[in-house]
Amino acid sequence: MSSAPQLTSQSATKGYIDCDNTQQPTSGRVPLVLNMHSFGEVTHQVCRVAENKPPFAWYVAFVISLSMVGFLGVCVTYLIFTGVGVWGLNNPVMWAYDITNFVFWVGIGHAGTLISAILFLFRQKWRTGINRFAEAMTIFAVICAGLFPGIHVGRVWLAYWLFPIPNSMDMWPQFRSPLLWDVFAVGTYFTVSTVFWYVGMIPDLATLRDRAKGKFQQFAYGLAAIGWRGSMRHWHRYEVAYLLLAALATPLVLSVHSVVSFDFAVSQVPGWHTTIFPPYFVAGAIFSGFAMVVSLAVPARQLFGLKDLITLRHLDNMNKIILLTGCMVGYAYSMEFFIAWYSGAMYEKFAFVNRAFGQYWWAYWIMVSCNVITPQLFWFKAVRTSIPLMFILSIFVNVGMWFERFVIIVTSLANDFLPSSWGDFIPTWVDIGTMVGAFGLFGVLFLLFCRYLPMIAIAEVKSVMPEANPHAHHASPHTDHAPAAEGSR
Amino acid sequence: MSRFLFPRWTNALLPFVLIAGAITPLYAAFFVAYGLSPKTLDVGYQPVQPVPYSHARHVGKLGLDCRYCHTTVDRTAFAAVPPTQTCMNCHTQIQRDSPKLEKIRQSYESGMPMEWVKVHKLPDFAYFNHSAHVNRGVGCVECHGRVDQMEVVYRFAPLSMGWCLECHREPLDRVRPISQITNLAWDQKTELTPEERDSLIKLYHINPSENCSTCHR
Amino acid sequence: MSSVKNRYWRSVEDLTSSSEFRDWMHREFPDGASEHLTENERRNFLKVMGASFALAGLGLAGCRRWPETKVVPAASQPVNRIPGEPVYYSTVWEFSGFAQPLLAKSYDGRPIKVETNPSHPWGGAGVSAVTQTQVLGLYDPDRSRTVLARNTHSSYPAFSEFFNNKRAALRAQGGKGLAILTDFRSGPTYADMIARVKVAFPQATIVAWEPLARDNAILGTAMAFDSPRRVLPAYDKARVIVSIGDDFLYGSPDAARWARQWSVGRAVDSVDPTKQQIARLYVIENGLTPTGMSADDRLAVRQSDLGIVAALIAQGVSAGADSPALQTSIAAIANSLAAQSVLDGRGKEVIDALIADLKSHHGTSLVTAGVSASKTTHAMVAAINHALASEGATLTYLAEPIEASSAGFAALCTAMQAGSIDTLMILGGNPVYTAPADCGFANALTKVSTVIHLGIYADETAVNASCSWHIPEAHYLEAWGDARSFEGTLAIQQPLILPMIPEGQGGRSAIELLAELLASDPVDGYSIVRRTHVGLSGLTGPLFESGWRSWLDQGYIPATNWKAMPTTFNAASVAAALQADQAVLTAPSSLELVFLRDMKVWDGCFSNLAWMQELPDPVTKITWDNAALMSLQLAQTLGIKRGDMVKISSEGRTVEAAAWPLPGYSDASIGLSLGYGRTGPGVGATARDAGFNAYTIRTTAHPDVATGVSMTRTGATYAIAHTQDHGASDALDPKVPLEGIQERLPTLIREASVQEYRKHPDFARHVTHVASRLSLWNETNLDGAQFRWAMSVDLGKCTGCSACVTACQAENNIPVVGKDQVLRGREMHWIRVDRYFRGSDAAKPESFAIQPVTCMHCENAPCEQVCPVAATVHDADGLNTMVYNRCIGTRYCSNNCPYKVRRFNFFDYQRREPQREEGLMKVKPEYYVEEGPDVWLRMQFNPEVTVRMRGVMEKCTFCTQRIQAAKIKYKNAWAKAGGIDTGSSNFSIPDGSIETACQQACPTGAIIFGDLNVTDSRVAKAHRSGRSYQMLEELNTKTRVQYLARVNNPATARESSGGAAHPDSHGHAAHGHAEG
Amino acid sequence: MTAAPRVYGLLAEFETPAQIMAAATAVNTAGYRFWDCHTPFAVHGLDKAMGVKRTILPVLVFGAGLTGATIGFCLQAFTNAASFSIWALVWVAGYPFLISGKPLMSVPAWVPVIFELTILLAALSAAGLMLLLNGLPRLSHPLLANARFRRATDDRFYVVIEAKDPKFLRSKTEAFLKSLGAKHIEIVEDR
Repeated sequence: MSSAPQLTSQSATKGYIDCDNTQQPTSGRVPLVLNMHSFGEVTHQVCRVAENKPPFAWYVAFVISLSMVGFLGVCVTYLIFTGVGVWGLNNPVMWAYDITNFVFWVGIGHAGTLISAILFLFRQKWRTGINRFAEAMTIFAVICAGLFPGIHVGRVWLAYWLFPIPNSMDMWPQFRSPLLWDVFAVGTYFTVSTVFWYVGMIPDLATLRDRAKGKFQQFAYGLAAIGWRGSMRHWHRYEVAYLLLAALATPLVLSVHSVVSFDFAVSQVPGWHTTIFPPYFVAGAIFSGFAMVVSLAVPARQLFGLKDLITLRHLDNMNKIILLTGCMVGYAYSMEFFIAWYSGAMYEKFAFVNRAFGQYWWAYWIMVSCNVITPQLFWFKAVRTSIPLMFILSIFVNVGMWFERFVIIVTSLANDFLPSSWGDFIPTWVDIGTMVGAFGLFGVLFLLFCRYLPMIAIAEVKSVMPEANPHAHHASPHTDHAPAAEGSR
Repeated sequence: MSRFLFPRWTNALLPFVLIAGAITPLYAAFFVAYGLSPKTLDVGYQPVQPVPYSHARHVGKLGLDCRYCHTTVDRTAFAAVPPTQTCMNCHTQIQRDSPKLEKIRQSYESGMPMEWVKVHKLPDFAYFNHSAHVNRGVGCVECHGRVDQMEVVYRFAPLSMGWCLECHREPLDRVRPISQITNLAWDQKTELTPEERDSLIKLYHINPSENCSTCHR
Repeated sequence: MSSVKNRYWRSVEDLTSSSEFRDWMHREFPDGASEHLTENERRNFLKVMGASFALAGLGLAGCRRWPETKVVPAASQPVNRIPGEPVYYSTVWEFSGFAQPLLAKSYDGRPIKVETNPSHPWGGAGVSAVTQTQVLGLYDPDRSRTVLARNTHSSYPAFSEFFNNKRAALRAQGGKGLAILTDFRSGPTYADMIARVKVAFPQATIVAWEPLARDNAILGTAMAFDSPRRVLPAYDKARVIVSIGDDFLYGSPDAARWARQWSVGRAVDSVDPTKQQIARLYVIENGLTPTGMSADDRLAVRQSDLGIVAALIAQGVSAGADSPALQTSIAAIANSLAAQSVLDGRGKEVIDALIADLKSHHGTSLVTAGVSASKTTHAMVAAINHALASEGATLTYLAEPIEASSAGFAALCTAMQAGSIDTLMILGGNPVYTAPADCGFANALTKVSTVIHLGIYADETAVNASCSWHIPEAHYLEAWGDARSFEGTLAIQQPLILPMIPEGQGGRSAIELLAELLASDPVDGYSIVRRTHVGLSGLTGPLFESGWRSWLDQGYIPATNWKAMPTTFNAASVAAALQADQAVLTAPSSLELVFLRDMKVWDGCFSNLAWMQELPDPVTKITWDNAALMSLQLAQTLGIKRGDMVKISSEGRTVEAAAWPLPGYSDASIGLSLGYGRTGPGVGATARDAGFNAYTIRTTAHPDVATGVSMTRTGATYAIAHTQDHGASDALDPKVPLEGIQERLPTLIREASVQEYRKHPDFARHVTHVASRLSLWNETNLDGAQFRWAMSVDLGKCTGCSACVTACQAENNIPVVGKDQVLRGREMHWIRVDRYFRGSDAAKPESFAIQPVTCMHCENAPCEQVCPVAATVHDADGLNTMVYNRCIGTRYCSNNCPYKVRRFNFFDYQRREPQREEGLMKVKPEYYVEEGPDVWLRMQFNPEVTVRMRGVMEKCTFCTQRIQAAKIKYKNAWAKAGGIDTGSSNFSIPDGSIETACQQACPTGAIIFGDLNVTDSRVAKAHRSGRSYQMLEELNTKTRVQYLARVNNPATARESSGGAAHPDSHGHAAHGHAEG
Repeated sequence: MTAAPRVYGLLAEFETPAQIMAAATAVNTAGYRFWDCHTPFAVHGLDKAMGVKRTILPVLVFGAGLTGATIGFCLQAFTNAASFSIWALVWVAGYPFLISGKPLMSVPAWVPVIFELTILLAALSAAGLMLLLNGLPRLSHPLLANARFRRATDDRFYVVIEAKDPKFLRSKTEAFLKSLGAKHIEIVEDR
């Protein structure tokens, strides 16, 4: 451990005080794995989560989440059997919680692929500690997101008309519609994210397979690992494919929320019809996505004893990104106002003034305080490295980002062109139930993931450990033989 | 303790599993495209009618014109199903005691209408107008087939939207002079040259619409 | 060939007379009509009913391999019937004694819609909303369907038996103790029957009474002349119209007719611009009415002060110049202390201008008083009109056939209380609910041993414990009769369908019941009516038959209108009356309660008609309730907010109602409409609990306005479902939404004074800045189309009466959603009438704006682009089509519609009954399995229009079914005539032969529909007008619906004059032209 | 070819990345062709040391992306702008909708779908072709039956020389591997 900085001696798995590895050491590399000295320990640390009985808290969380899913089932069944009127929607507010939740979850679904793909391309090694479950979070969030456009349509049973399937009516989707772009963008995003996630997980599934004790586990993990043997010839293509996937996922991740923002930007509703939306939405998505990662990572590392792998440095880095994207979002908010004023367009101007001072002023100011004001605390390192504070702030950001979507959708629709048709939106219990239920669905999926799948990219973490360097000038203390292998380059 | 190991034959099985996986979406599309099509489901529907009225005999052998019974076909949207009265125009003279006509006679005497089983049914949201077609050179046979050869009437055409559009997009092969509208045996493809058919299209100003509002209101 | 000119409705007379027709009708309703209809049979009813394919419109259920369906042709085809083709019949509906000439449209035996009868001298002026709605009344599932004996089911034979005995007893006493209480009926057949009753029962008491009568007008004219007169105004001839509390554009049975007349004088483009101005309308009223909103100058004063205003005007125009007595008594009122405080500065200015106008328009001015204005006001108005030489020029006096009725009714009540009435026949009406509170009618009823009630509904009167018999009444579309319109023209009321009520359960008309009373032959309405007309016409045999045929064909009997009745103005009588009433007229100001006439439910008799309940009030935009209307200032003083329950007390009686502050109200006046607040047994599901019952506080002495009332908050609140004014409350800064509205109003609704208009005839085109229309692409999609359908809406003619809304509802199978859904903002009307108040002071709006809004059929429709499944696309003729069966319900189109005219089926509204209560869980389990609301209601459906299921968007289609019908009709005719060989390369549709439902119903002709490709079509001309503009033109939606800007003719200056305030500053160079 | 047909190959275990690197270089230099390294993670540079040629995967993925773009364009052009028929499971024709006054060929509006299909096909082919080229999935493999080999996904590094290699001679190869410093060597049976 040549480069370990001023570490405390406490083991993160036992104590509550985190090792501070956030300082850039004057020499050497930043340790991204603490208190572990061998590959085997990393393997064990991650796999034991899946192999042992989960902590009690897991069961509590699971039961709560499951009952929320049950309620979601009730709400959705009621919705589908009765009609979307069970939501508080009306003319003019034809979209409200449904699309708010959709955009919210799509936004959450951005951090995973972003961490995986963009940080991978930028060679940010700290991604390895968090990418796996950030990706999982992405997929589950996209599932939650996909639920809403699916159930929000008036005739769910005909939603397959959104796909260009040859049919006896000779009818096709209408490809000028941003909603159809959504179908393709979110569908592609979900598919590619899942593929990316799964491809990344294959070696780790093989690890689980090889460690599995029970026959069923051996079968199940064996099936999932599709016979991965760690062959270097496979690794070669694997790495190329992974790089390609990262390179493809990067524009994809930027495109998805751009396309989601087109749902609004392409329309002519004042407050929606804005060219700033694509970058603004992407920044917001990253913002909320990272906040969600923090919200999940903080309890997860605590619960499953992964503090040595998800270290304060990881969290600190994420908080910095939250701060950065929070500022971008704040810039976007002010820019919207400026452009609305500068445009001189009556309806546009009104839409924004009305957001801040009209009937939904409270939603607007919740949004501003949660998304712009409170994240400013992350300028302070003490806040960035304080587990409770960052947890609270990340929850704030999630709340704020939900309200951002609510503000954009509902305030714009409620007061658009003709004052005669102004309206307001009052949610019903089904609205709230569906929203809460989606969180439950997310929770169930995430808890199952934590329980049964490798939460941390074992192989990748190993590859960023100092021991993984075949050209290192030090010998591993665990090897009695140190061939001075010369690198080819 | 022995481990679970996949047997060797699973390796041979896998390609098939993968191919099946790849085909599934294609199959689903095929299922929607063909399996759910009226072409598959509805063509050939041949319900039993309360009275064994034979179009083959009345139209094919006796040469009744379609419009003798379906009187409103060239005037209104609906080709009216004839009232019992129409049957009795002849059957008070002919086959007065045929047991097959018992129900007709009952209806005539009681005034209670006959309940025929519908063969050609469009969904309620599709508004087809017979008069607009028969006055513009689209013969009965195009949609109803050779009714003059049907002992019991069956569904000849799918009557699906795609099928309607086929003709609306390419009417050339389906027009005929109005004089031959009800002549089911007359085939415009053998009787007329494409040029002649084209001139018919001009004559009737046939400009079949693909507008939604043409059929859906 | 215009459809309205061409009489293609036919008489059914020849059919009805034949036994064949009778037989056919019975076959049409197998085991119905003559027997009973059980619940299950009713479900099958329609199936069998639909001879041929009549129900093509029902349900969107589309699945393959249909369940087996039956085709049921009629056993023998009736003459003139083509299955699936509508037939029109002329008929009339009598509304409070005034015949409304109609053409009823029948589909396979089901009347589904009424239009005005354009060939009738009193027709051709659209159809008001309430008249349209009577069709729904025919199929009202809450209609009384059985004879009730003491509120238990009985049968008509049982009643006949009882009646036979009763008749004998009554005859023996010469009719002593018999009283007949009827509503107003104008027909000679009815008069004839009453005359026969008087002969047979000489001592019988016969009272014609309705709660909403015109007593004041009758008594007032009786003062001014020697006998009561009916004032027949000619608004079209007047250049200056002064309405003293007269809501003539909306608030009377014949409002459509008056509105049409008024609109003639407002036709700004058809008068010579160099000489004439449009007619000027002054309105002085206590509340706010469509007439007030259409006024050029309007004043709000208390209803009780209208007499003072009339006196001021009378004084100003020197009424009674030749009668010092009259002058003195007028002056006494006009100069009284009370008169000093009636008018504020602006009020004086308006009255002065008004007087000056009247003075300079002798013979071309018209002053009218509202039905609720006091009789002395009516007398003064007669004096004013006399002074202005209006008679014969702008108004005609006719004989008044209806007597003032409230005294008669009070006397009847007294007689009942005294026990001198033994048998009471109530023919129509619901006096238990509508009688003045001081009459104690329900109590009086207990003193009558036999009460026979004939009514459409088993209402409060029918189920009253004292009511011996209730007979279901035949609907006007079910029964023969005759009636006179306002000016006297006589028309036959021709039924289109046999009574829905089985014969053994009643289904009788009033004349039939009177015939039963007389036990005379004949007893069927058809024969009775014919007998009358044989007598009236003096014709017999074939001559009569041909006359009868033509009367039915054209829908009226020619030359039966009343002739003008010359008058002698009796100044002395007026002077005496004024003197007598001076104290009342000049009573010190106090809080008053005005009993408003609601044109949706009238006296309450239409309150079970769901279309009416759901129709937003033209002024308040309230649905499903009434409310205590008051000025903002009054509400503020008393600490009352919108929706607060208030208790209004007068003379010891109270009513609780929800408060609704309304801009434009006069400050010491509360308005509460009658006809609501029906609760308890005998009230249909739709009417039940709707609003607040003002009858509880209405007395014989004060039927129109109660003064000296008090109002307090009860502390409770009430949710009122209204369709406008959402989304501006709860703002952090209330000024933001309010100023936002005021800022955009001038661009949405453009208007100018007539002077400005003459100076800048194209002012409407230069209100908004429209960026250069350089498109990113070639907008050639719609080039080369044979038709370019378009609509023009003249804001200068629209009164906001909402007839279009109901007509559209009837034509297009638009569901009623219920109060709960309206509260949630989910009303389904395809056309709505927007109402705005303009001005900086919310309490005292300077002017009002009314704007009907429906789908604009934008050429660059924003909705189309965002639909992912192409459920809304354009057709070549420029219609923005909405394909319900393709719609999956993403609702994106509605979000992207700047005009918010799309309506979404949040629930299966056609299957779900309208619900009053809030609460989403109120979905009954049956909802999931049952076919829907009562099959009766579904019989009203227009089979030409798809009935939409839940989850799909819908909107105005420009009545595409009518366009298609016309296209097919004209193209068939052209093709049959030889196609291209006819010499014309293609068929054409004459301008005016397609009318949309809203256009057809519009009383003032504000809506014009047609083809822009025809350069001289009315719509093309309208679009070329300088007044024509597109709403939200700056969005480059290229709307096919354009508005004609309103041109006002105010006498007094307003603070701002709206959109065209500064036409000069809008140079052509800086702004793109609206139309290239 | 003296090896028994039931022998799959020889398994040599190493403990560190550096050791396997050296071993791989040596095996490659020795001219073996059917051999492989198995590591718990991708050891940087090991593929080079083994003499693995650069995969053609990127080229294939590029092709797939282009296909996706083409499909995206043609799909939209056909369904929304064309009215001729093609056979796609059944005979279908496009439907030239009149939308918002826009031209039938609204290419700018098609960009998102073209883009998404490009990414979708490229990504799916990247993953799918990678697995295909790797001969995966392959659930049954002699090495997976080897108990010792299970640490290949944990913390050990293996060189496996297959029996079918022409240079494979059990004793000689075993000795060779031993000389490379293998901690453990054993025969892998081909079950």
